[in-house]
Amino acid sequence: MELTNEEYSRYGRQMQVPEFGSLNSQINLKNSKILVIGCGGLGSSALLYLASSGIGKIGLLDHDKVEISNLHRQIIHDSNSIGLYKTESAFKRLKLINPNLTIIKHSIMLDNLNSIEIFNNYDLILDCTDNPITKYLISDTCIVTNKPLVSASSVKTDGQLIILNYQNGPCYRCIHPKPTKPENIATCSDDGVIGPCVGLVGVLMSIESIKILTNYYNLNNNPYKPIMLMYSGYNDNNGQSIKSFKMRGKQSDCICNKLTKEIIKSTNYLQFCGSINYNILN
Amino acid sequence: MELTNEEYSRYGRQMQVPEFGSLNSQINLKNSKILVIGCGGLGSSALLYLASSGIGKIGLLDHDKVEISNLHRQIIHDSNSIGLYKTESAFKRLKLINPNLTIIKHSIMLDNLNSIEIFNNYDLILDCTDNPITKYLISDTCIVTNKPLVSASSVKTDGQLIILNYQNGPCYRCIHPKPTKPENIATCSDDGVIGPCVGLVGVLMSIESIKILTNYYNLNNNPYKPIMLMYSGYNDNNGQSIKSFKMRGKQSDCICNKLTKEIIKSTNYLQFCGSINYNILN
Amino acid sequence: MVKVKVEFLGGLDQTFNGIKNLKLEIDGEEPKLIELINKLSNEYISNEKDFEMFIQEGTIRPGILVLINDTDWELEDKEDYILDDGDLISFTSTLHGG
Amino acid sequence: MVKVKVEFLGGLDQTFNGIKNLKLEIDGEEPKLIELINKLSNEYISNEKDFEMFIQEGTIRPGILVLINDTDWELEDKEDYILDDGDLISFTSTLHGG
Ligand SMILES: [Zn+2]
Ligand SMILES: [Zn+2]
Repeated sequence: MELTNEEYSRYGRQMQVPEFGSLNSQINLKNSKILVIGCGGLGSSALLYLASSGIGKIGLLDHDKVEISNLHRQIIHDSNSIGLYKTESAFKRLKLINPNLTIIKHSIMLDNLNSIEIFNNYDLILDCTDNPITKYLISDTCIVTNKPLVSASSVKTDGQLIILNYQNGPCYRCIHPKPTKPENIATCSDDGVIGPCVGLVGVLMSIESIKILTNYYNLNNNPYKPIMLMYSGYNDNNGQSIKSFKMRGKQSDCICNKLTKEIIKSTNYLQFCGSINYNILN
Repeated sequence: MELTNEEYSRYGRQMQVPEFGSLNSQINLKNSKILVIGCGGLGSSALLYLASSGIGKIGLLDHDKVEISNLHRQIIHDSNSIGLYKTESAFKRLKLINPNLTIIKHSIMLDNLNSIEIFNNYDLILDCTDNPITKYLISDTCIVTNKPLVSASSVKTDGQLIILNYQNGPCYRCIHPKPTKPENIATCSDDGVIGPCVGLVGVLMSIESIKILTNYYNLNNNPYKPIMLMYSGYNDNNGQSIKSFKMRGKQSDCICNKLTKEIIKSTNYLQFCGSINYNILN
Repeated sequence: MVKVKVEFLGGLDQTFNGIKNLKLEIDGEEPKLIELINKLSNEYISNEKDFEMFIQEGTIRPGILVLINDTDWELEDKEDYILDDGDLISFTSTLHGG
Repeated sequence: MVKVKVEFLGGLDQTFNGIKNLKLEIDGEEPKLIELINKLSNEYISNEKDFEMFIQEGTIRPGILVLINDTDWELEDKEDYILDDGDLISFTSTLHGG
């Protein structure tokens, strides 16, 4: 595969950056197919930058429609998007941002019966969802379909990011063998969130995704090691911070070592995580 | 001033965050007038989040037009923007994002003869420009018009942010009494930049701007102290980082202590910074 | 006696009266991390219902990650880690918003 | 002899053959920061034209900020700061892109 002249002009400035990896990396992006689950606060900024960067194909998965209370943080949508499916609204914006991009809309709720078939069409998954039920399902599905996963969350002024199921690293269950009880969970709807704080975490996701797709982390000179990025947006008078925590690797006693498609299809994820009925993929 | 019902719905999620400061802070944003100088890589993400957050009035200053090589990082623009003034393109997007917002376009080059009059109309200035000539001029003008300044830069994978002329803190000259020689400067056009890396620094700017406008930094319980945020996007296998450096305060021997409008108007900033002719505000 | 620093991240400061950073002294020659955890839950949680946000079934509740000098405690000895002067022990809630 | 850590930020690693982090030993009882700077410019810059990117008119060139344990050296004694074991000395270029 080669680049067109238009693509050379469009992506020239990033191909100049030594860490990016020049033409080869740009072609890798063009050949890449990524699935972004959740077109909300994290998904908005992640999608805008990933679409601009020259990724070939992006799948958008969200079953929700745009509401006015989303707009302070979900900058891919606008006032005309209210009432539209988030996938439809994001599709329109991304097509204008980059006409070279192929976009697939999945305007459905992800569940344990449809997840495997969907994931099979992509190379990398971004978990931009806001509840543990979906986070366990996404991680499990990445295990059986063998896809790396960039997973993040953000509430109030803080955020977290971790790369999962990558270069023999941990899965979500390796890190969180037991789910948090529903009553111990803070969410954006209950606890609020500062728009650019969740947006910043989405940008972090886009950068880690670009690194994975361009083989920045590679066994030869920069092997991936499991880390969690912890972002704090309101650090009193110290501004903002991102810390990097060294995390456990894949756990030998984790369910991920023996997961199968059949197990996923017969698991009741709602029951596993507890009984409060979340508004999934908000 | 009060909020409309539409505004309560739109901004409710951020008003819930304790650090934000509830209704009072939202009204402070509504009453605020900010000037964003440079509608490029930093300006794009800063503007999208500031417009969404409910700021009352935003001035856009840029004399450049959108080129295709901008689009990998300047996500406020899109393929239909090519050839338009960046101010015009940003205006269209921001109006759709938030119809409550008043936007003023300054499609001109900032210089030492027009800067004071423009700055007088705003409460806070964001320096999203890419060259030292403009950075000195903006800082000087903030001194004589008494405006706080959020100043940032980004090249390749890294970025820096500093709040200047705020609560008796330093100005740009206090930190950089001597300009960097033109031949020692790296720029986005020469050295390239990863789109989401410069975008992340723009998001940092929007968050620090919201903190200033909502009085998060205040003498009573969280006084501002001079810091510089240093962002690194490609930290080998440690992911990404933001560090906070403790910086010098206002310097007693700095020109800012005796700066006047007349001095600004008679200063040759181009000569002061050296002779290479930059493409200002790119 | 050993002096350590403690930080609460990801909103967990709310369980500890809004305290984000703490310097603590733990008695004994080679105190273990469990002693710090006990001290925190006994002396720094004022609201009884907040206790469940930190401790469940006799250990740190699911969803809280513990880091010893920026390293996951699973890579150290977890509760049995022997505290050293100057150690930074971080507790962070797992976030779920998106 | 004092052992210090050095980091180059903001692209300044390019002046030092791509080295971002360095551990160095400086001889003497109470060596000053200027001795570290001299050692860096004499021993770690291989390209003569890179020298100007670090030193100009006998001191750190305009546009480079020096930080001692994350604090601006203007708040310490600048070149005369006395190095201590474990100090982190950061040098960062000022960036200008937007
Ligand atoms: Zn696992
Ligand atoms: Zn000054």
